[in-house]
Amino acid sequence: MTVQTEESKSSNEDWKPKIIAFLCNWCSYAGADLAGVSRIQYPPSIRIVRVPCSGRVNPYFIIKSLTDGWDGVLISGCHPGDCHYLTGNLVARRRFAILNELLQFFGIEPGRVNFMWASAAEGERFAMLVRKATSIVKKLGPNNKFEKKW
Amino acid sequence: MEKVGAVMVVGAGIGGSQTSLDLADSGYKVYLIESSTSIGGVMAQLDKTFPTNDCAMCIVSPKLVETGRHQNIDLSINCVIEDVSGEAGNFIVKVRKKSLFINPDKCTGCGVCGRECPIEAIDIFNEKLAKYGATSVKYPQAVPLLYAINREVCIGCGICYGVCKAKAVEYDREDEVVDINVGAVVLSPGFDEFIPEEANLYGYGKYKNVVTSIEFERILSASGPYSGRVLRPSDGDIPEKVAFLQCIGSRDYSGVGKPYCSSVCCMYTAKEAVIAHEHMHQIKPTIFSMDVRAYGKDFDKYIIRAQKQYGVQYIRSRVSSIKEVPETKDLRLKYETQDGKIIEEDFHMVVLAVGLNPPDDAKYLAEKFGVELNQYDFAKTDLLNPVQTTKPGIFACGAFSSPKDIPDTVTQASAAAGCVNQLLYEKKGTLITEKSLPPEIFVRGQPPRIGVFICHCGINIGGFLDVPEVTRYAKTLPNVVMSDRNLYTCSADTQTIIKEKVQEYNLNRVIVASCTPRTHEPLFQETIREAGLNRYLFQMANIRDQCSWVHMNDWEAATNKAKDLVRMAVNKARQIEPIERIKLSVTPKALVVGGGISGMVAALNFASQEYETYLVEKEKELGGFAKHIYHTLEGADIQVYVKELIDKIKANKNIHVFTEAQMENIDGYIGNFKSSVIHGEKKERTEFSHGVVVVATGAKEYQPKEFLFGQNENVILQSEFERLLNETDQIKNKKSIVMIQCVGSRNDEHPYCSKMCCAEAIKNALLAKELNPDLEVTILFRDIRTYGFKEQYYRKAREAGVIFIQYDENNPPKINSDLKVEVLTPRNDKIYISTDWLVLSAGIYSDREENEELAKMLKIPLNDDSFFLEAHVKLRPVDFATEGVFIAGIAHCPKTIEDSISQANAAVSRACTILSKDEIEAEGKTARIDITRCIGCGMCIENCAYNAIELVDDRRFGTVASINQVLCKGCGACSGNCRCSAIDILGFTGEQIFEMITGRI
Amino acid sequence: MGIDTENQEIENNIKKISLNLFKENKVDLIIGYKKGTLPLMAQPIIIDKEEDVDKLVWNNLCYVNLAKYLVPRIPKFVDAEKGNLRVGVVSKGCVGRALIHLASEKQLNLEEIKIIGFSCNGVINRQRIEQEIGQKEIREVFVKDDKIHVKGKDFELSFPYEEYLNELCKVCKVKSPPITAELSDVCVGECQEYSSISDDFNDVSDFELKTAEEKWEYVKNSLDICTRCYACREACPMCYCNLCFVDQNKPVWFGKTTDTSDIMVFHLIRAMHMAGRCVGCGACSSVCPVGIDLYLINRKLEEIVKRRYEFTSGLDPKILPPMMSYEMEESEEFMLEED
Amino acid sequence: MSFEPKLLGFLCNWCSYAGADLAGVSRIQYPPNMRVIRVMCSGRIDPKFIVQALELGIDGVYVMGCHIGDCHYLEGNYEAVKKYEMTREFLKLVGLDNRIRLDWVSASEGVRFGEVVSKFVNDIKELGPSPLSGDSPDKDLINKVRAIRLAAGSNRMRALVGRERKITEEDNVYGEKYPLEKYKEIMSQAIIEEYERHRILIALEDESKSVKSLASELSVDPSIILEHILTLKGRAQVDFQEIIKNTPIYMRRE
Repeated sequence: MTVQTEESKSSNEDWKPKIIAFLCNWCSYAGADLAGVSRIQYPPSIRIVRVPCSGRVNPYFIIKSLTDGWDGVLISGCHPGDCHYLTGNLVARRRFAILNELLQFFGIEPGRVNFMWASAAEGERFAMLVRKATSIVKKLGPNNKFEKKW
Repeated sequence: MEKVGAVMVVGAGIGGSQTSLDLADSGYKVYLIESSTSIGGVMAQLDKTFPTNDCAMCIVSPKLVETGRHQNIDLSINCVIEDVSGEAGNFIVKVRKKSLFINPDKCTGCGVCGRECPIEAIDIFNEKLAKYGATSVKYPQAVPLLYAINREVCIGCGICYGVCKAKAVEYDREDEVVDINVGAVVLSPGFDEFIPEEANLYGYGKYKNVVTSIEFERILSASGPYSGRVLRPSDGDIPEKVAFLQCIGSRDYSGVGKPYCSSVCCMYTAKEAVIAHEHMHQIKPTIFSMDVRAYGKDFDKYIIRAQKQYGVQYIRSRVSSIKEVPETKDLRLKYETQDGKIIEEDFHMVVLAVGLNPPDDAKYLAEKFGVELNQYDFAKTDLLNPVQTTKPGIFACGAFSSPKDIPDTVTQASAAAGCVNQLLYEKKGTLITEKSLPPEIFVRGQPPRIGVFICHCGINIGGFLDVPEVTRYAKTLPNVVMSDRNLYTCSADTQTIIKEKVQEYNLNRVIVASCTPRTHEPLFQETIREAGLNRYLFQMANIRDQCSWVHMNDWEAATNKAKDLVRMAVNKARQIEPIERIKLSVTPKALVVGGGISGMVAALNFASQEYETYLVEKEKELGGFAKHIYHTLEGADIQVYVKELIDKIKANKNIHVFTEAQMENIDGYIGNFKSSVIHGEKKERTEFSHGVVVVATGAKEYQPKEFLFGQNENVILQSEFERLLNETDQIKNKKSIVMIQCVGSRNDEHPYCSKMCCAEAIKNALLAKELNPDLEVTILFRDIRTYGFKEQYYRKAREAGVIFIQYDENNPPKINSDLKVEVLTPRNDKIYISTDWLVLSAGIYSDREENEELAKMLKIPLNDDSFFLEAHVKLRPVDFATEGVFIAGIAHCPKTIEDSISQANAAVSRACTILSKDEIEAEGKTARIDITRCIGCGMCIENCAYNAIELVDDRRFGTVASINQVLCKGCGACSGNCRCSAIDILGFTGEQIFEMITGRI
Repeated sequence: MGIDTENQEIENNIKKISLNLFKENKVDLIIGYKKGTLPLMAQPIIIDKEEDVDKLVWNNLCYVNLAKYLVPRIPKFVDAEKGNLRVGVVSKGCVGRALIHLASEKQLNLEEIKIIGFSCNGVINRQRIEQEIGQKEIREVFVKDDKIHVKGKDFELSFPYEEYLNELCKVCKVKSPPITAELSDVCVGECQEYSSISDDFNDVSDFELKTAEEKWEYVKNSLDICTRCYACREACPMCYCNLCFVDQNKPVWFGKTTDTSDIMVFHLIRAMHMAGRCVGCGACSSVCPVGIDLYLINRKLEEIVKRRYEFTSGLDPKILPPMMSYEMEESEEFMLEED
Repeated sequence: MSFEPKLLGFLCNWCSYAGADLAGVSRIQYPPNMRVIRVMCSGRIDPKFIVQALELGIDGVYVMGCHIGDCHYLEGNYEAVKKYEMTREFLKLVGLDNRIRLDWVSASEGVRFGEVVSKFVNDIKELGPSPLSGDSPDKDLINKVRAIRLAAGSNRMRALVGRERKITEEDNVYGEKYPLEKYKEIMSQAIIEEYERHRILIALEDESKSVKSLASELSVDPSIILEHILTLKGRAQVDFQEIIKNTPIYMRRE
């Protein structure tokens, strides 16, 4: 298990949050590529995991990411109606809505886990939202709620 | 002359691409010839598309990428047709492939030359709103992603040669002229929009804030120059009041524009207004239009939603003049409202909905291919087969034959492919080469031996992060036996290096850390397959588009991120398993449900390709809805046509006709359907198997409840009126006829337009006037929707003296017992017209009970107007989400007879992509169920959009879910919700993603 | 009239219905409650002949959700010749809801079930009474005119009935088993048609006023003593997976230790699995050996799906539970948007 | 006391510097206003050097090289001419073009060196002090000259001026001579564009602004400012910040 030493985490201003991003292959992953092609700069805080559809993202991935020491989780899919698999994102939206409420009910700060839509043509929107998510997580500070005592 | 099993498709817009894919999937060699430097045509320029507001790029780029790399499609860009000879079945076409001055085999599309070029040329793709280098790519997601040098603006300074590390720039590269031998040609060069510049119409070209609709499309586009923010070109502010002017260059008899209607401007203008408001809520769009021609499926609902939800305001009037207010650069519009007041109103921006002209090279292509053009310089096509040009063996699809929207273009594209099938079906599969691949090495059970190839991509990666350090780091990861770096991993020579390394280190997993898998994964998968490894033993880490390019000025962070991404890829690679693609047999027979025109055309097309076809018709005889129609507006004789079709079907040995028949049930799936039908008075039962299904069950004519229909025998329907005109001469002694449009359409019960009633009304009015010149004919209408070339008949009717009065939907005309019609005109004064016959233009409606039964059997959905719901409005208009089932005719939505014929041919072509193969390969990365964990709760079934899962009883584990690998698309919506993680998606299994989340050293 | 007379009346009613179910051979066996061997609990019993009918009992200690006995983890009631046996289930409101919800998840076939319904007057919060009495041995418990009387060797205490009910029973809106048009023959006894339920959930909204830190602390402290014995999982009718996510090993998603983070994760995921499925019977809290009360979490589960999707579990087998359905337009207020 | 201009001279080592030495050896007197920087060849002079000198308040800059054909490095002075012409066109935008001069002085022309230097000093005297000299030069002009310096140094201009001679006099990569006037047109168009773009970048340095406020500050038509903003956004040098009452505000990206 990863017990990250104290000082590497908490020195605040230059601390860079580490966010895992689950991007749907057809829209959001393509949007991230377009941000690259148009050289739109955004903070190097996210690590992208490609999934076939936002519908594939199981709550286990999200909660495992939080417990494993990632400081934030970002899930992005196609706008409703654009989904390559017709309804994958609609199924995902309902699951995220319920999961998000439960996470906050248990006391996980709002903004730790973020859900968004980004289409294949919205490179700039993707970069803007990554910037926003990074700044939110930066304000929340390192995610040490799930640190194991032993 | 010997027929050739190859086809040339001229023009690679959405139409050309769809035709090529259909033909290539059906086993023909396709030569796709594109005049510009990238495929995608006008659709690639669009931001969103009506009526679903889908993002155009999201839905078209997967299709373009597929066209770009399809094994049977030989794509050549920047070409000109030089000469054509030969006849149907065997043409020889001389094509000049103009040089791009860049070697397509070497260019990796990295874009360094475009950025360093000192010249700034006008970017035509972005409609002159932006600039790009003399060396440029048409748009960032272009397919093929090749840079080209634009010779007119290039000063020949040689800088691009200097910066190009792939040494792809060759200034002395010659044009290539090649003779291509094909059996048929499909012309799909698209259209060019009307440019109001010459006539300085409405100040375009003079006033900065007057833009055309295609320019506004680029302004709206998120990947456009304004990145999706609606700004005024004069000062970059956000315009609050935006005016849209319809019919610019269309329905124009002054000789400046074109007399026909361009069919699509009403809809794209509504969409642009909606999307503008959606982007910037302060924008209040106002549309100045004559008729609003929203005739297609779900179009009327779109217009109503635009008004209600997005605050779009429609003003029914033509703007007379536009003046620019000098200081603010706003625009003062002068127009007259319906009740006669003259109004001057200032707007911040004006968008001209420009019409569609024939492509600039229409005359050139027509002359080369020997096809005739009609009076408007569009391709002349057969009245009853809109894709057949005047020359046999040469077909036309899309806007080249008449202005049309994307769904109709895609339908016609498949229809053209359907007609080519009929011509060249014997030669199917003769010219395509199956690649010979070495046997796959058995890797299951071996410990993972991973090879990592890190890419410099010239300076695109190497210039912004420490590639050698990442390579060193990769070597230290567990199970990695070899890692090295190369300048361009996707170049041809590096492919051979990869194959050598696979042999040398006997790798069983390969990782490439370079650019995006969306475009390059198939290329590398093919390479490792040629080295004997299963395609899926491959993983990519995107360290360019999602790392080096977006963290250009943070060397250290980019390097660390690249290391993380490579490690995550290695962790996932350890968990990958080889995946076999399931192969499925195909029964080369077809079932057509419904014996109207669509059903008969489809059955005949199947039969002419020697596919055994079963045609099931509910009534006693064939003919369907069109039985009581005599002519079309354009004059084609339907009675003769229907009789011919019926005789041909009866004479054709390949077609088994079942009349008075009802489908008992249809089960099985694509390629392997088993069905039974109850037919004849004696209710006999016949069973048969088939590979595909075409649904052509048609629809019904609306029987009005209003306007005293049924109580007064002088109140008749258009169909009855047409019979009286053609078979009796009662019209001679009639003095006045009144027609009422939109009876039973565009109301709450049927909120859609039935598309054909305006044409029927005008046809009958012209015929009545012809038979009895001094007859008084009055048509009471809400919108006259004679789109496309039908506009000329609307003008003919007015010239013949037919009176058109517009009525408002909230107070429709009233009729009393002695046939006196009272109507309130737009200037709200009441007038009374006495009439001998009151003719009602009744629409088309679909019966839910009848459709529901078939829909259940085939697991296909109905929309809320009870018409069948196709897989995708834009890009798969004749397919259903359930594979192997296709739709044709008015069962899909109300349409004219020629549209139904096109859709029938299109359905056959789509079906042939399945029937032409003796076995089809299912998608590899599908779902897989672990039945020891499954508890049969049915959650996954509800989440699956493709009905690929069903509950079965297992001897040991009780009711468990089971997945039909053929129908499963691998989206994972089922696995996302599965509580006991019983479902996994091959290629994205829980373990693989677990490793990517946690594997941290 | 007093609680005990109510109980008596309910009990007689149950016996009468069960008797003629056997007489008319409508069921092969009946699941109900019988007097518990320990004073503070009633035990489930499965009877298959008329003679045992009078063993059935109803007092306010029947916390077990009898629907649990019909889900496959425990072998189904199958007879060699007769095939699936027809089962009568003594059903208070939440047991009825559980049966209907399990039917919507295709776990049981309502044709084989007879819901012996009655209007439940609540279940005692035995954990609270035990804690307040402390380590003394309880000999006898009975309810008499709105008071719970607890007798031990050398003490006798009484607790006000309304106050010492299960927390969930206090706010219960579905006292008798729900019934819809198609279910009319399935339900015998007293059932009720619920179109939709009105509940202000202000207990949930009060809790949600707290800050994230306070919530985390509160939930952590209340769950910290969990020993991961999974009694709650075994008592819950909705937990019928062959292999629970905590026992899976390819991959081992979450830790099995009693470290705070593992405990929080277990309850978070279990809650996620219960969203739109929990019928609020309180069995999980009643069986917990260390006395954790999941009341607030269960209330939140009902609140989410009620507010967002107008759904309450277990009212109509035809309506799909929330995780199985979706609409094109839904509230997206939680999504990240450009500002 | 009368105005004494401060001048700067770039002298090429082989000819003009030797000419200056000869003037010294032959005791030829000329006004002491010019400070000399020796460079190996007049071709070495980068337009940035000239503009930077003016930016710092120097009243005049003199570039001297060998006569055409004498250049020790054969073509150095050819390049100097092209770069000088570009610099002049840039400076014309702010009216400082008459403060720079280019001349050829061979190693044997000691006398001529004295004459041309004194003539330059007198001409500058007539012109008067540079508006940028003195302790409080006009801030707007400073920014304009700074914009010129950055624009003259940009990749695009260096590419265009660097290849001009080869393409217009010998042949371009296609083996054709590119017509000079057309090339000049492209050059002047590029000069204006890069100048305006760099003025925008400088204007945005201290504070984010809207297109309209930039247009009034730089007195350039707003539609052109918008085009420049979009190109700069494409180069990731400028970015969108927010919208205030229908007017987007743009900020500088480093």
